[in-house]
Amino acid sequence: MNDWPLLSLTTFLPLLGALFILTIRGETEVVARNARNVALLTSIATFVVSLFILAKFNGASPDFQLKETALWFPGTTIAYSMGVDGISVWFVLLSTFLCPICILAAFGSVEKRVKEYMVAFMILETMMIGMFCALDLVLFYIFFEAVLIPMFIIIGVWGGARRVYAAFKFFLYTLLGSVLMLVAMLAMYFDAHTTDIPSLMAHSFPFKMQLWLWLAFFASFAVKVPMWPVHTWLPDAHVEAPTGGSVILAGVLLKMGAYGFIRFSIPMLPDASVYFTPLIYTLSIVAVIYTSLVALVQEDMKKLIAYSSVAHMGYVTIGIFSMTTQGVEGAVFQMLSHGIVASALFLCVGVIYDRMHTREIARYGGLASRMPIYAAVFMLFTMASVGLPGTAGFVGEFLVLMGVFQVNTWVAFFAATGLVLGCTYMLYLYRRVVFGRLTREDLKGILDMTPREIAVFAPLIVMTIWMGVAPGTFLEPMHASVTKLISNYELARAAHDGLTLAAR
Amino acid sequence: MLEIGLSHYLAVAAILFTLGVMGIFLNRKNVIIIMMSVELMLLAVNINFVAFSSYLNDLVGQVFAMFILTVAAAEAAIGLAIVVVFFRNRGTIAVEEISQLKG
Amino acid sequence: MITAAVFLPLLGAVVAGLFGRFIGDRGAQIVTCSLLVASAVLSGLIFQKVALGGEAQTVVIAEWIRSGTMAVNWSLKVDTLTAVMLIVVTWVSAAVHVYSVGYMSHDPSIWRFQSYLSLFTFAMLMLVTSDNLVQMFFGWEGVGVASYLLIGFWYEKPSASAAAIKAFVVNRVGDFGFALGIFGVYFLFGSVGFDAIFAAAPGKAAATVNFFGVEWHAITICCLLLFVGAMGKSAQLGLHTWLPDAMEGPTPVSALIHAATMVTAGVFMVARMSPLFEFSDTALTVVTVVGAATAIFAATVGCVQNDIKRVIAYSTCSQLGYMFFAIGVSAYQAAIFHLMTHAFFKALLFLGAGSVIHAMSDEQDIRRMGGIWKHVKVTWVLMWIGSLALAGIPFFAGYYSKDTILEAAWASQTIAGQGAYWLGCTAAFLTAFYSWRLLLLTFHGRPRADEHVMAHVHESPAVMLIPLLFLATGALFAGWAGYEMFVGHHQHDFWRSAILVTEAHPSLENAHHVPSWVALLPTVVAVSGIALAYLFYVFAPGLPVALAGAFQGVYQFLLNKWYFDELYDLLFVKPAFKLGRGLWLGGDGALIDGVGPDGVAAATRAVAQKVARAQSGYLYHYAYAMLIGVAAFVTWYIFNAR
Amino acid sequence: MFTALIFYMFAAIAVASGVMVISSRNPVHSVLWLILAFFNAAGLFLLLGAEFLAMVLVVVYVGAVAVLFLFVVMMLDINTVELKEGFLQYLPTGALIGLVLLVELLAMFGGWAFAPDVEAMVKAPTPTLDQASNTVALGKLIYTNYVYLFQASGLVLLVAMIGTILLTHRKRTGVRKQVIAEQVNRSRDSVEMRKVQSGRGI
Amino acid sequence: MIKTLDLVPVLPEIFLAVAGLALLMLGVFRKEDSTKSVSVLVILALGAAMVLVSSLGGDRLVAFNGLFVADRFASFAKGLVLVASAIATAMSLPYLEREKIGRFEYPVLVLFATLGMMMMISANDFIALYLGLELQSLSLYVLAAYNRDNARATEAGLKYFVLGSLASGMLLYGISLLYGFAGSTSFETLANLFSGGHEHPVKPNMGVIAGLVFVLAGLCFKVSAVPFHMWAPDVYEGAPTPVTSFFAVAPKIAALCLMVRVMTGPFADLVEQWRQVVTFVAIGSMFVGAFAAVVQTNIKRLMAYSSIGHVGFVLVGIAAGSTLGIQGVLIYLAIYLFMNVGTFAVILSMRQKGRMVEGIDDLAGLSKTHPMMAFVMAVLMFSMAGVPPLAGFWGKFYVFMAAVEAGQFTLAIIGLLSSVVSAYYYLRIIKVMYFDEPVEAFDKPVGTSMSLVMAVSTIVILAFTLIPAPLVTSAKAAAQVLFPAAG
Repeated sequence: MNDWPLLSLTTFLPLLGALFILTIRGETEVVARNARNVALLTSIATFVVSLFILAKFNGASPDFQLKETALWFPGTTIAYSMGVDGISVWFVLLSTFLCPICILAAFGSVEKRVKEYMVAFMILETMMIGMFCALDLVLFYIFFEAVLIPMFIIIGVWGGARRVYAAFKFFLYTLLGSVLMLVAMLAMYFDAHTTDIPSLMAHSFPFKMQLWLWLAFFASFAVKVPMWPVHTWLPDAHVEAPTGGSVILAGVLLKMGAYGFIRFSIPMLPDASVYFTPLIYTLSIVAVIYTSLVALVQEDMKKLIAYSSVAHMGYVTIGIFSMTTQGVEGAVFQMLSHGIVASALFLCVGVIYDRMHTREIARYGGLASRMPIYAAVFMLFTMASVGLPGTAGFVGEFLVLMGVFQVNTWVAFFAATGLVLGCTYMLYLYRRVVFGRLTREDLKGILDMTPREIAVFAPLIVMTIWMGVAPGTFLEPMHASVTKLISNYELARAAHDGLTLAAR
Repeated sequence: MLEIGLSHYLAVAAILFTLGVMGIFLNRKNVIIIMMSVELMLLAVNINFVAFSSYLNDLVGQVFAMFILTVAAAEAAIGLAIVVVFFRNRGTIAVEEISQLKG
Repeated sequence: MITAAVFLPLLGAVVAGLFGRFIGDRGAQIVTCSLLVASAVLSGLIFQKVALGGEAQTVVIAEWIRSGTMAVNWSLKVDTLTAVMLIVVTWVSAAVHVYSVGYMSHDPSIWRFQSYLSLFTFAMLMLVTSDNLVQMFFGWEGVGVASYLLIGFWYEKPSASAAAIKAFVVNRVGDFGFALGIFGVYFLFGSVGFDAIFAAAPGKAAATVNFFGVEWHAITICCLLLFVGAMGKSAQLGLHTWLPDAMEGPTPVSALIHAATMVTAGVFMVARMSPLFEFSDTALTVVTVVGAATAIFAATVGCVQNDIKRVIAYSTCSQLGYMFFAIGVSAYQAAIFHLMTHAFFKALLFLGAGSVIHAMSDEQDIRRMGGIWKHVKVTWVLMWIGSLALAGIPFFAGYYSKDTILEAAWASQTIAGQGAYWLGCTAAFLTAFYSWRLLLLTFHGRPRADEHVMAHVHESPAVMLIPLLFLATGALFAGWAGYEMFVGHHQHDFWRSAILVTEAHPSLENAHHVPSWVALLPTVVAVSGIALAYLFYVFAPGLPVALAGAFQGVYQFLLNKWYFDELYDLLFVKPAFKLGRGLWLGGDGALIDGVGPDGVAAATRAVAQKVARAQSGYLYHYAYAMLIGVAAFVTWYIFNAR
Repeated sequence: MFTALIFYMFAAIAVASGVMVISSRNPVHSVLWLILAFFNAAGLFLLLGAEFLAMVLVVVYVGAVAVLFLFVVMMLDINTVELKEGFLQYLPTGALIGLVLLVELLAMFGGWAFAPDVEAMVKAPTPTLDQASNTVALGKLIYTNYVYLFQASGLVLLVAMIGTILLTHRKRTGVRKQVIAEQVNRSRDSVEMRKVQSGRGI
Repeated sequence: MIKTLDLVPVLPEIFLAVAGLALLMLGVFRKEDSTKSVSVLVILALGAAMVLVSSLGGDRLVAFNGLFVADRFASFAKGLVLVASAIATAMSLPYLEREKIGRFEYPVLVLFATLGMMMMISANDFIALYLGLELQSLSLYVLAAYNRDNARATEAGLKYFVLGSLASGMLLYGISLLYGFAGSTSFETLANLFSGGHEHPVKPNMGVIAGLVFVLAGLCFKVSAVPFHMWAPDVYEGAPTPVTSFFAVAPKIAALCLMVRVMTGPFADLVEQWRQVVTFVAIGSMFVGAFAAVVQTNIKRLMAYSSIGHVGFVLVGIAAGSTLGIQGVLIYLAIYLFMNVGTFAVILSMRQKGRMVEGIDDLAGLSKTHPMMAFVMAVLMFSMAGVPPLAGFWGKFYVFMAAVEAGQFTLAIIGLLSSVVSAYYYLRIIKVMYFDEPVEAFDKPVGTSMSLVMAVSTIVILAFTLIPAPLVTSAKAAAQVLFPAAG
């Protein structure tokens, strides 16, 4: 597999699966079964192929690797250009890892229009992977936006009661953010005369322009992350989406914004990033505290977890903009771990939602006695979510805080309050759902997890513990890239400072 | 004032043109009067063209005016045909009644 | 060997936890108990080799986190301090494991319980064997979780799960400080490994640093932050509220976690960080003050509690205060010594209380006990031993350690140390008083339980009594056996480099040369405390009631634990919920959504309707619009002609 | 002097008729005013030396288009309606805007300037009268340089024809049409003679 | 004076005119109803004209004494118009037959309208422009009122006619002013006048500017740009659906291309002047297109507002006034063409129990009853909303790229924000199709021509992102001929 276009293969394999599913005809039942199986197999195959990416990836090198380039739009520099570095490779893997799980999770919960669901999901997977691989500004934007289409459909068709509202909110909110980014990208193109991401990283933009560009990118990424106060689409989208949709939303889509910050804002607009760091810090801290408090009073399980996602992503943005090795690596790691843990939590909600068809916390209680395995699994992920050392959640959070403490102690202080608040709402949720006496009649017959569900959770459990105990596996390959990111950033900063000094 | 120049003709044309335009939106009674207003506008244009043609010593203006006349005639025919079919359908050509389609 | 000692409990936890339903309750008990006993034996060997043999060593297992210049390993560092802790943890834990076999015999999910216990032990061992702050944090949080799980073990009881959450959250508040402390240490020393920190500490003795916008003495701020963590875990005044509630857990849990091991983690941590604390007099003073305050506070509250376990819990709290002010006066050795003796006798007391509760059909209120000593003689005797040790009656374990602490406090010759001495003595008086109040009300006097319960009062089975006996041995002899090594003349050979005490803080040295009244006073007050208890509850039972009536305010104040819970509820819990609801409905709902998406959507709709209404269907409107357009453009150019 | 007088007469009448066209209450009157306006415009054309166009205006416009208007107005038999309030309601603003536009136009016509050396731009200079009459000159242009447009205008007229027929032509049942071929081909025996008694029908 | 060679560039037009006349005769003299055969022949004729257009090559050819010009730009635009007309004719036929209103004049009128459009596109003189425009417009007036027994159709025709005449009048008035200034109506002469082609560029006086404004107003009416757009919704709704589908594409493309030619030809050097108007009109169009559509319930009316919005986006490209801008315009138009015919193919298939329906709500649950049709519609709607990777995005991308290149950030941002608002109503259609429960299924079968159009347009929309080069390069080549100086 030496000169295979591995990245393209990974990206478009799911699309191929989608096309294949489209050709399935016959009885509804048969179609559903075949569609499920094809989707599962395709996504697993994609995951396997993506493992080859990892195998071929040289973690010691900070460069973009496995590059593929092809002419695309003649007359412009827009090219089909793919490649991964130590940061993006993990997001590719995260995407390919979560997709089979989501599909497997959908086996029991998606009953109607299975074929369409699987097609939408496969398309979604392609778009996500492509976005993380893209090395061209426009190509990135294409994938970045295209994700909206399948997600809109998934929320809208298979979602809950207020699915239409949620789908529209999700779509328009994020679209609004990203159109401004498009303008910024075009402006960058005319300033740098290239859309190649590595070249853009080497280009230095005038300071005034950086400020505007930064704000435009911020408009897009902040919505995606989501940062306070543009986070309100998230609870709605999460709550209404079907389980698989929530998982992907939390697991991958939220990472797109933060990934954007790492890929664009910081390396390309370093001076503006410095300029706006206080803004990011403030919003992130507000996010951590505000959304944690809001999560505390939620009555809907998914909403609670959704709000917790906002808080967790607050750490990510803080870490990224701390611009310390620990901060950035922690942020990336936090994204990965949040991808696993929040996904798992949504799946946990999905398990009981599939049984009881309600997400209202008050409708549950005392599940531990009927569903011990479920209780244990849920407990593990609750703990991971609150950042228990030894689980995935800890490493990222800890590194982020450590990183930011080096540059701003107050930020670290306020962000660390999330440690307390986070465990409060999560444990409060756990207590209300799992603990207590099982009194409700309709819960008395509830069954514990099926083997399929256990199979869904098993890889997540393994990953959660693996990431917590041996995070080196994941941190090691990103060292070089992060170091390069930071040193380039420092260089650009030094150049800028030199200029301003000279100007004086 | 007594020396008639280009501006005089242009002024007449401008007045007629304005009359035509105003005739279109001030009229509520009869759509045919609107069409007559259009004819007034075209007349104004023609005066413009002919006046320019004359003062420029260039025949193209007159050629243009002639084609305008031709087209205006064709337009009038079509317009009146449409008015007739409208009248057949609705039994009126009052401008205020031509408002089924809106929003 | 070290690795085995640490990881055997984990193995037990995993086996019992994952396969509990296959190997059954009995299987889980056998696995966990035997593995823990093995671990305990290994710990003994390690103690002998490391503490007595002087072979401190560090075993690196694997890399954990490496990011930039921060590198953290999974590693086991064993020096004397650790070895002592190993002994305490594994031995008490082994005892509790075995005890639980009997105590929990009627519980439906025994394997789960055993698994949790082993898990806790593992986390605790990771904590004490850590060679860096992060791994310590791992153990720190790990024991927190295990404690959470065990407190909430009877999850069907709302009070239990509430207590579990409370324990976890309050601990998290401490961890918040601990984490910041770690960051500060890293900021200061560029490392989180103990060896590196300790090596660099003297060089940074005078360094200052700007944290939170204030210029601090660097080491002080780090120490204070770390100490916040210790306060949380060790239930010091302010962050103590979780400990009494934690008694909702099964009694073996209280014995293991909330008396012998976990709560002492804070003490251990500060002792571990002695090379840092030694450079900050301010931090030490704070530790002293907090410790002393806790000691007296908890003792006062303990006097009026009626739940047998809560009394002991407050006693624990108070004893932890002793340990801290010992540390505050740089008598780390004494603190650890007390930690060890306390582990034995407090575990003994708890397990004994458990035995009583077991005997009384799960009754915990001492007002409904009494007169059962005849039925549970062994337990009664053992409780006496425990109480004697606790009260610091000479030749029992507590006597050695507690007296040393008080002497050291007096010998520190600081105001805080002196104050701590006097408070400590008062607390010792109260300790003796409430211990005997408990003993007398529980075992002596006239039975106050109903006959039905009384009929069932029985001695515990052997599987419960053997661990009790084992602990009682400790309570009897640990002080005597350890005195020389821990705080006596051999202490330097014993501790070696595990604990650093600078020349500036010779309190422990001086403790051996205090005036004799200083050394005697604790014993005297203890005895008088016992006497007062006899007076109140044997000779004049009406007196306490009268007193409580006379000083109703004070009584209520104490009974309600100084209103800490109410205060926190008012200050934090209720506002948090209120604020959360406000932010959700008002902030997210009305403000952000109302002005943002929903507002924009509504505005769009309104505009759309206006625009659509402009499309009136009337020809003249359309023509009008065109005319206006043209006129406007022409006018625009006339007035903007260039 | 005389030319000026003539100009003012034509211009005044044309403008006045224009006003009457849009303000007359009776559409038939409007058409008649329109015809008057055309006549006077033709007079202006003559003043400008565009005799062919003047003629066309009278013949084609007055003769054909205006009469067509008249036909339709009469055919549709529209009642004359009182001016509705809407007229007055819109009159002020409408008139104001119209006036603004007019003033702007007049202002720029006040000193109309040709482009510099505009003579060089002229493509078809008007021949002097001794070379060719206006009609001849126009004809020469239309059939040579502007034949493309000539053909195109033919197509426009064709489309107008198709359109008008398409829209208004109806095959009516019950309408007797003259079919000449039928009449011519009628055979003798198609006619039958009958004696009809007076006072009674067939 | 006329050489034979001169006719070569006009061959497609001559062919179409002759074919039109021939077909007219065919229709008249055939006894039975000849709608179908004439339609097919018209499509063939349009196809043949297409072949002729493409065989002309790309060189700039001038005919008829400079009145007519054929170049790459014209070929590109004509290609689009011919495709649009052919598809529109093909889509009309089943409708006309079903509704029993088929008359052979219909395809012939379409043909003549197309001819008019081609003349507009190739116009190199204002007189030629006017005649082409009128040939087109008169045909369209008739087509709008084609269903003469329908009150709404005739109302549509009447409105279109009256306002169209008004617009023509304005256009002519503007032309007369320009003529009065320059003494010529030729594009080249005017261009020379305003550029350095003369000794020194002429500074335009107010008369010229007023003329420019009036011409722009006339053209804006034809492309239905705000504030000259108000006829469009009424006409789109009232006219018979196939006519609407024709209106939405061919005349619009032709008029926009005409506008491009006028703005970059005679007025190339007045860009600073006309850009202000075009920018305003573009913003207005995008705004109205985005907002007014939000509350519509009739899908044809919605499409009218949608097309107003699209015109706004195209105008953004024109306002840039650069090669890139015009390239963007052409790419946009090509994509717009396929998006619209595809959508109208769906709209034309909206029949319940043999009756046409036009409500957006009638699409409810389409994804269940007609999954493929719903899919097509969804793709088209996402594309119209400008969501990548669908082709519609690229149209917007190019015009906004041009705007940014020209430094018009405000315009770009306003445009993109309005595209977000417009995304709302496109999504609403998808929502109705996918999220709502079906009320009543549409009749089957859909018909081969409709299916074909849907399939082709969907494939084009989907495939553009994969293979953009052919369209992009040819659009660039076409745009470049308008800027000879830029090379």
